Order: sequence, then structure tokens, then C-alpha cells
Amino acid sequence: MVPLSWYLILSAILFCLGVFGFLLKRNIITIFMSIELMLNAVNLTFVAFANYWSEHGLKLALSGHVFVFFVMVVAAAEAAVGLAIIIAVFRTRETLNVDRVNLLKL
Amino acid sequence: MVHEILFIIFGLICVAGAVNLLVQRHPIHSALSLVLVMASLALIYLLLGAEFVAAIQVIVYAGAIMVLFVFVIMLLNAGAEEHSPGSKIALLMGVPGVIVFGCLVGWIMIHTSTQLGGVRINPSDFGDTHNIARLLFRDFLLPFEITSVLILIAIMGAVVLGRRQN
Amino acid sequence: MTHNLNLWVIPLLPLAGAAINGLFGRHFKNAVVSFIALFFTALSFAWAVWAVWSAWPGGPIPLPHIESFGTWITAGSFSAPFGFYLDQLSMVMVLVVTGVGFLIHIYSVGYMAHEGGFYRFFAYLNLFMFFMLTLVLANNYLLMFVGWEGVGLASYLLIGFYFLRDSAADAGKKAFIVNRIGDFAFLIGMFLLIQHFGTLSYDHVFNALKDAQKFPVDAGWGFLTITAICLLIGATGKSAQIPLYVWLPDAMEGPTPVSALIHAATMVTAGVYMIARSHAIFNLAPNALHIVFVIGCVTALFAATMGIAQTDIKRVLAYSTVSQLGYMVLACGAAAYAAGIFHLMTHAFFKALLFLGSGSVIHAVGGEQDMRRMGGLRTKIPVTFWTMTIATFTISGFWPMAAFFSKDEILAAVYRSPYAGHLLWAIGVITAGLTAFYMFRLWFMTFFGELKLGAVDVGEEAHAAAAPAHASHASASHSHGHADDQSHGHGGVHESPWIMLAPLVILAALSIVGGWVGVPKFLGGHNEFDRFLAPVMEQSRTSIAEGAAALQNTEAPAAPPEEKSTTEWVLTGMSVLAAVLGLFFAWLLYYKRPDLPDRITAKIHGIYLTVLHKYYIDEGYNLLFVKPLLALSTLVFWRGIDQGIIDGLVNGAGSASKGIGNELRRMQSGNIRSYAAWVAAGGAAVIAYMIWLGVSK
Amino acid sequence: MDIKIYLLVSVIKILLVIFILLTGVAYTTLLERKLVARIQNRWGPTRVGPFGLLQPLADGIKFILKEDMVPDNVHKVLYIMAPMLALAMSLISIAVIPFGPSITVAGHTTALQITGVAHPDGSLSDINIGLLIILGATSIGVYGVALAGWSSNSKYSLLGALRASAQMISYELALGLSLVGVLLLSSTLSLRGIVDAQAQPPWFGWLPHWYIFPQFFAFFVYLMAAYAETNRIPFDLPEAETELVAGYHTEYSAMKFAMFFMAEYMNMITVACLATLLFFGGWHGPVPQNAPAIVQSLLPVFWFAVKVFFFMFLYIWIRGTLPRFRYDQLMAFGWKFLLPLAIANIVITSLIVAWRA
Repeated sequence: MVPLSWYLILSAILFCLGVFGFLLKRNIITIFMSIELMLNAVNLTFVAFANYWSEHGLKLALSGHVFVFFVMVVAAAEAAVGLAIIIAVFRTRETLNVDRVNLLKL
Repeated sequence: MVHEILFIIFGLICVAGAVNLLVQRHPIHSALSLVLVMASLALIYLLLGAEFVAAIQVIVYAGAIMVLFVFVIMLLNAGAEEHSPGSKIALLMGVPGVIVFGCLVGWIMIHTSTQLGGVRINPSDFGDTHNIARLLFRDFLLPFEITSVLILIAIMGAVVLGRRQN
Repeated sequence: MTHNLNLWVIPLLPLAGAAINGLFGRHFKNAVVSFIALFFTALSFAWAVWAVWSAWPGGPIPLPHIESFGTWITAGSFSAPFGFYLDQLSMVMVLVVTGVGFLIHIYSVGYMAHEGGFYRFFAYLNLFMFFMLTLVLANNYLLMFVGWEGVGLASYLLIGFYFLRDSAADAGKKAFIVNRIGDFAFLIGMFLLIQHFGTLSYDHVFNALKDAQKFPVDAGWGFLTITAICLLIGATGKSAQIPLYVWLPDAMEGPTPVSALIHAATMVTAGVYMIARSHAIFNLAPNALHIVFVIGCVTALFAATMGIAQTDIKRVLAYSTVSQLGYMVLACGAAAYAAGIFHLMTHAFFKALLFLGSGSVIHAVGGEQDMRRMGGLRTKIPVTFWTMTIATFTISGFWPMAAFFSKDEILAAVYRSPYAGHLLWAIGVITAGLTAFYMFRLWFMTFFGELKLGAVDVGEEAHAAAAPAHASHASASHSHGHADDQSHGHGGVHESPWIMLAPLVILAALSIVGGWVGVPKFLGGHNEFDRFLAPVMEQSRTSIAEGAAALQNTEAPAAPPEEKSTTEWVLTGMSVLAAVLGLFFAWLLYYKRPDLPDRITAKIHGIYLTVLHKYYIDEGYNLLFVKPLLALSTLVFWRGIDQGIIDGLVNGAGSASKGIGNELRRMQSGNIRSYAAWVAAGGAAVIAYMIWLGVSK
Repeated sequence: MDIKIYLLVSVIKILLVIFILLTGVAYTTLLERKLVARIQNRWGPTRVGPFGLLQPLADGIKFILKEDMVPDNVHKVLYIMAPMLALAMSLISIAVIPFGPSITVAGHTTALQITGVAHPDGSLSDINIGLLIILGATSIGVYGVALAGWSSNSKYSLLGALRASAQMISYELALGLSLVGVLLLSSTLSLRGIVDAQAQPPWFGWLPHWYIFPQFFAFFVYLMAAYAETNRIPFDLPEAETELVAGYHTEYSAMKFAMFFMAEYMNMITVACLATLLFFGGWHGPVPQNAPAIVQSLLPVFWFAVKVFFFMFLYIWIRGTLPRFRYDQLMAFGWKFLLPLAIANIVITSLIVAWRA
């Protein structure tokens, strides 16, 4: 019998770490990974709450899982497009450092 | 009891992986630590009785998305990230902001943990494939279709972006 | 309803033609274009004939026959139906519009043969037909207004047909703007109607007006009078009455068939039609009726006098059109709506004939429009000559031509009418004389004497004479020049092709027999036309007398006194005499003693110039309205409000945002992580706020 | 049941399975060498032991005793981690595979499956997403290859790894989709459930109720994709000797190389087992009713082993027969042929299922 708040705190921690990653890392790919980390944190809350509500006999508690799937789909799409963008950027700028990619045009 | 122990173990692994993601300079290490986070998250999902989600988490996230990341890192042969003058705003505003954010949320959670109550490992028919499939293909059919369209568009976009303009 | 005549087909057919020609005509051969135009017009004419035939009074179909297609606009309590309305009045109009329109289409095929933008011309012409038919068939004022504006548009397009020529474009603009003034008043009138009747459909309004208690004769200046006056102003705009007639003469910039169709036969009569249509309102507003009366009379006289001095053949006809319209309005003012419509019909015939004839003449002499350069065309273009002759005699009101009957009926009605009838009747007669005079002047100058093409140089008066005359002359020669120069230069006068002559002949026949439907009693006729329209005008007879009575607060005579036929004879005699005098003087001055006119003009130079300059009306308007408006809009609206305030605001906003942006730009460092920092801080703030809410609760 | 006994039994099962598996791997290599030799009209290893039967042992000893060298400038941690990862993943996927119904030893009944549990009432419960776990393990297995190639800091390895990961990612799709048809028919993700779903009376009285017959295309796609997943000929581009020396394990030697080697062969076995379970009715086969209990419980395992052996044989046979694809051909084959075929199969199958329901 684990308190729900543990899960939520865990996801909060992960989320904050993800934001830190976003704020502090310089490599575009790593920043992307931080975003994925945040998404995962959110997924954790979804799943935890799904379980929690099914405990409390809520219908459609499983929709939490479904939302997780949707988040995954979005993450996959984002990863595909984002990595393609990264490759394109790298081709033109020869760098992955976001601080060097702060102009819209070369 | 077992539940708590397992949760603590995997939660700690998660946090450790996430922290490692931050401290590592080389993207591939970050990627691997993220994979670690995801794997242990999958196990936590199992604790929450969401075995299907757990499996999908491993297959899709760890197995596909992260492989894609690693693949790109290898392709671009990205080295350790070099130091560059970051943005002061990020340091002066973002970091404290995030800390405050985390502290506040944590405070709320601890504050309300007693009212919230807890979760236990459900009977296995909770998160099993049949129910999820029923939900996904009946109640959420339209969103499902829309997400598939989204994926399709993303694929096209990736192809277009990835093609070498010449 | 049991009987469905599908009236909507009548206007829709020309629209189809317009659409086809306008959209694809560019790629068609001229033959195809003209076929399409003619086909749809003819079909519409046939349909109209069939509809009228099957709806003939006494037939199975009760009149007025309304075909409604549901409501068109609904706004609160107000709702405008969308439907067509066929009664004796619209029957006449439909027949005139489609019939004359069809003839003029035929004529145009020959006339425009060598013009550029052939398809454009016919598309516009068909479009005009569509709107005109909508106008006359509408079953409410709003739909009528649609047609009203539509014909305005069509006429604008067609006046400016040679849009490369500034004068044409200006004329188009002038027509459009002047008409806007009238339309503005018309709109106000409609609003008043909506305010008081809650609807615009004829039958509702008129039935409501039947209720004598609710709407007694408005002797003062009640809303009925105001409404009537507004409608009247609208009519003056469309029908080129004083004070808004100024656009019509310039409208001659357009191709001649256009002048014939739009600016003589159909569109300009829309105002008269509208007055006749709303006779129920006018009858109850004697003051308004009085104003109509005066306006019509004055217009008739002034236009006639102006017509005398013009040297441009089409302008002469333009002014005669204005004066004839004045006649019709006069008739309406005398509450002799039937007479007005009667004259409208005959006028449609002979004035279209005159214009087409003049077009044929211009065509013959290679684009020359100045009558002083013409002459002796009698033998060279016989058919045109004879048809023109018939037309001239008709407009001058000789027995047994059409105008004789219609004009006489008007004059008689005027004489009968209770407001200072006799004086205005006298003016009417004088106008008739003047009309005869300038028409025969035209006739003699054009067809008799010897051809003086390019011989005479136009005197400085002519130079002083309205500049557009020259522009149009130049333009016409330009527009025909290329056609004629190849074939036979300026000298080679030639008869027009039969496709142009056939309509002339038909119209000539109509101008002769057209009037016989309205032979007054004392001439042994039964005035069928009057009786035909009677059901529509049934109120005229009675309440007009009441109106007059109310105006002079005397006891209303039970019925208008039935004149003794002797009076009729006298009146008729007078008008015929006037016509003969006009013929005589014209003959004297322009055939027998061609030197006289110059001497006379030399004597009364001032007056002559005044007349030549059309009483400086245009200049006056320029001075009174255009210049002040221009100054106002330049100084106040443009410099002051627009540049000062509005631009100031806009630029101020722009510069302000620019300044702010300059500051905020620092936020947009392009550094993703600083953006993320903002987001994070914002999220923290939001959470803190929510917690604060929760705590404070 | 008692948790201690459960753990004990599980440990025993794990050890047993690993032992059998490693032996199987070892002798698969021998089998391969022999068969390929025969196909190429040679003898193959004959010296060590009778018919060279001890050859695998010698190889093993060689691997173990060889110097375990780590080249310079490799990324040490990952370099060492990669082969372990590969091996571990291939072992994990074995864990959910049922080899037979259940067996009773010393009055104690257990399922012939590491993750299977036998309830006192004789019913067997299985982890209900076994198939997904196998897929997950294989997809994680990609990391082994990728990291190996990247960490060993050599262009051959890197190219091999790139090829390998690209190829595995692409063919995972076809693999997963080809399984959906079977899942639609059996309507469960538990491998045991799938096998039981094939335990129905045969079609037309003689044709065994195996899913290969209704799902032949799925089977074909699965086989091709599986070969690609295991980097076997004709899809062994990641280790194409003629182009990339040895692909992603160019820089590896001794035990680390052996791990890759074992991982590859274990994957082959896993694939074979999976094919058996999904398409060939698993352990079902003629079992005499009046045979002793031990035979009753082991004969199915025998049938299972026979079917798996057939697939291993097929592997080797194909290796000995077919040439290697070109890389673009490989990708085209995966994306433009297998994937559409699998999708079409899914559509048709689901239509039929829906129609039957």
C-alpha cells in the first residue's frame, strides 16, 4: 500500500529534473531527451492516477493508460520530426550547441 | 511491504538515471541513462498493474524512440558538449523557478498525502490488454485515428526534412 | 398557387446569357457571342409574351399574380420576401423591356460589329436586361432596389464601355455618383416604409394604405409625404429629372445602342415606373404629388430649351429624352399614371428608334456626331431617313403617330388636374412646340441641305459648348474610324446593313401604331390602354380629388368633371398647332434661310450662350456641391481627420508597439533555454497562485 | 504456494534452461559448421572427438583462455557493457517461452516455463504479455549492437552498428505486424494461450490446427524479419566480412566476442521457439494417452524441440544457400515488400475475424 503522493512526488522530481536538463544542457539532442523525460514523468502521474481511481471504482479509470499511449504517440512523432530537424540543423551549422543556433537565418 | 521496497528501489533508479542524464557531458551517456529511467519506469508501471503500458513503454520508448536518439547521435558522431556562455536568464530565473515549482508541488503532495490515500497492486485484469483495447477502439476511437494521422504526417515531415536539399 | 408562370425564368435567361458571354465570351467568335446574347434575350421575350398572354386580364389567372419564393431576408419583425409580381403595369414594362431590348440587341450586332470587347458589350447588355426585368417584376421595394442598383451598375459599365477614354470613364462615374444621391433618398424612403408598415412588399403596403382611417390623406408634411418625396428624389436620380438630370447628357459617351436601350427606352423610365408603382403613396400625399408635378413640368421645359442649342446629334436626343421623361413625371404628378405609362411605352418606341436612327446616321457618316457637318443624307441613306422621319413626326406629336395620343392624354390630364393645371398645361404645350422645333432642326440639319463633312469648322461657340460633345465626337470617330476608314474614308456615306435597319423599321411601325391602343374617346377610341391599367390605378381617380380637396381644404368633388369633347378638341388642336409651328420655324431657320440662325444667335448672344451651356447648370453644381465637397474632404476629412487623427492613431500605435518591441526584443534572445526559463518561472508563479488560492480559502 | 519453494523452483528452472540453452547454442554452431560444410561438399570439423562432437567444447575453452584485450581509444565502459547487454537481452526473452505444459517432480507440479506458474488445481498461468516482453527484449537488444559499434571507435564497427540498428529498427515493424494476425486469431498475448488456441481439432480432420496455414503470409514475413533481426544471412550486412571486416564486433575478441556470438545464436533459438509457438502449434503433437506420466509431460517437450530443430536447420540451410543482399535492397525489401504485406495480412485477417464474429 504505497501512498499515491509518492508516485506523484517521484514524477514531480523527474519532471523538474527534465526542466533542469532543458535549462542547463547545451546539446540539442540532450535537450530533446530532457523533454522526453518530462513526458515520462507526466505518464507516471497518468498511470498512477488510473490505478488510484480504479481503486475508487471510477469507470474509465483506464483512460489514464490510453492517455499514456497518446503521449507516447506524440513523443514518437516529436522525436521523428525533431531528430530530422536536428540533422538538418547539423548539416547547415555543423554544431549541436543550442547557443550557436540562436539565429533564424545563417 | 514488497510494494514499498520495489517502488523505492525503482524510484531511486529513476531519479539516479535522471540526474545522470543531467551530469553526463556526452549525449550518448545521457541517452543510456534515459533508457535506464524508462526501463525502471516500466517496472513501476508493472507495480501499478499496468503491464501493457509497461511493455509498450519498453518497446516504444526504450526500444524505438531512444534507439532513434542513439542512432542520430552515432550518425552525427556527436562529441561531448562544449562549454558555451549559456543564458543568464536560464540560470537566474529558470533554475530558481523550477526549484520553487518542485518544492511547492512536493509540499502539496506531502500535505495532502493522507487525504489522497494509496494505491496497491491491482488484480491483474485491471490493466490488461482486453480492457485497454476495448477502451482504445471504442471510446477513444476518434482520438486514436487522429493520432495515427498525426504519426503519418510526422513521418512525411521527417522524410521531407531528412532529404538532403541539393 | 395553382397557376405557375415561372416568372423567374424571364430575368434569369438574360443573366444566363450574361454569365456565358462574360465568363467565356473572350474565347468565342463574335457570331457565337451575338447568337448567345440574342438567343437568351429572344427566349426571355417569348417567355414574357407567353406569361402576359396567359395572365391576360379576364383570364383564369387573378391579377396581380404573385409568385413568391419564400423570404429572402429576415431581421427581427421585418422580413423581405423574394418574389415576382405580375400585374397590368409590370406586363407593359416587361413587354417593353424585353421587346425593345431584343430589337436593340439585334441592332447592336450590326453596330458593334467592328468594336473591340464585343463579348463584353453583350454581356453587359444582357446583365442590364436581367436587372431591369428584376426591377419591373419585383414584388417588393427591396428587390426592386436590387434591380434599381443593378441597372445603375450596368449603365455605369456601358457608359464607360470605351473605358480607355477619360471622358467616357468620367461620364460613367458621373452617372453613378448622381444616381447614388437619388438612391440614397430611395433608401430612406424604404426605411420609412419599413418603419411604418414593417414590410416592403407591394401588396401589403398598398392594402394597408387602403385603410382610410389609419392612413388618411396626408395634407401636411406627414411621413407619407416625406416617403413620397424620398421616392421622388430617387426617381429624379434614375429618370434624370431636375435637379439630378445632369448625368444623362454625358451618358451619351456610351455606344449608341446603349443610349437607345438604357438611356432612352428602359432604364431612365424606371423612375416613372417606380412612381406609378407607388401611386398609392403619392395619391395620399398631395404635397408630394404637387412637387412631382412641378418638377416634371420644369424639367420638360428646361430640357427642351437646352435641346435647341445642341449641335451634337446624340445630345439633342439626350435632352429630348430628359424632356420627354419630364412629360411622364408630369403625368404622374397629375395623377394620370396610366397616361405616364402610356407615354413611357410610346416613348420607348420612338426614342429608341431615334437613337438607333442617329446611330445609323453616325455610322453612315463615319463617326461624325456634329450635325453642322451633316446634311443631305436624305438620298444617301433612305431607310434611315424614312424611319427617322417617322420618329420625328411621332415625337412632335402629329396625328396619328403614337406620341400624339400619349402626349395629348398627358396634356389633357394636366389641364384637368386641380393644381394650377392650366398654367402647367400651357408650359406643356410650349414644350411640345420646342420639342417639335429642335427635332425638326435635327431632321433638317441632318438630312437636307448638302453634306458638309469637315467643310465647316466648328465655331468657338461649339468649342465653348460642352466639352464632352467634342470628346464624344472624337471618340465616336475613333470608335468607328477604323471600320469606316478602310471601307470608304470619311466621304463615303453608306447605308447601314439590314441587321441594323430591320429594328429601325419595326420600331418605326411600332411608333406609328403604338399609340392606337390609347385612342381617347372623343377621337372615337375607347382609351383601351387606360382601362387596361385601370385596375392597378383604381385609386387614382378617387383619392387624387380628395387629395386636391384636402390641399385646398374644399369639399371633394364626387367625381372629376367629365370634360366636354370640345375642350378636348381645343386642347388637342393647341398641341398640334404648337407642333406645326415648331415644324415651320425649323423649316424656316434651317432649310429656307440657313443664315438666319447665326444672326439670331449673334443678336441674343448672351441667352444663346446660356442655353448652349445648359444654363451653366453643370458649372453651378460644380461650384455649389463638387468644389465645396472637394475642399471639405481635402481639408477636413483627408488632411484633418484621416491624416491627422486616424493616421496619427495608427502610426502612434505602430511606433508605440515598435518602441515596446525594441525593449521586449531582448527577451527574444533566440536562446531556447531562456524561453524555457520564462516558462518555468511562469509555471512556478501559477502554481504558487493556485496554492495561495487554496490556502486563502 | 510457499514463496521459498517458488523461488527455489524458479532458480532450478532458470539454471536448467540456461544450461540446456548454452549447450544448444554450442552444438548449433557445430551443426552449422557441419551442415555448411556438407552443403559446400566439405567435411567440416572432424578431429575433436568422434565426428568432431567435442569441437564446441574446444571453441569454448579457446574463447575463455584467449587474452581479453581492450583496444586503445575505445569507450571502455560501453565497450564492455555492450556484449553483456546483447547476451542478457537474448537470455531474457527465453524466460517467457513455454516449452511444454507442466511437469511433476517429487510430487511438486510446475509449468515448463520460467515465468509460468502451476496452480494447485492443475491450471497453468502465464505472464499475459509474454509476446510483448520478447519484442521488448529484442528491441533493447539493438543497444548491444549499436553501442558495441559506437564504443569501439572504429569505422568498420560504426558502419556495422549503424547498419545493424537501422536494419533492426526497420524490421522490427514488419516483425511486430506479422504477429498481429496470429494475435487476432488467438485473441491473447500470452504465449501459452496462443499455443492452447492451436490445440483445437484439426481442419478437415487431417490438417493440424496450426496458424501457419491461415497465416502463411504472416509466417513468411515473420521468418524474413526474424532473420533480419538476428543479422543472419541473407541479411547479415552488419557483419559482412567482405565489406566491413566483421561489422560491429570487429574490435571484439575472446569472451566478449563469444558473448555476441552466443547472443546471436540464442536469438536464433528464441526466434525458432517463437515461430514454433505461434505458427506450429508449440509442443502439441501425438502423445499416447496410456504412457507413463513422465512421458506424458516430456513428449511435448520433445515435439517442441523437434520443431525448433527444424527451424535451426532452416537457418543453416538458407545460410548455406543464399547470397547476401545489397543494403538498399535490404531496406527496400523491408519497407516496400514485407511491411505492406504484413499490413495487408492484418487487414484481411481482421476482416475475416470480424465477419466470423
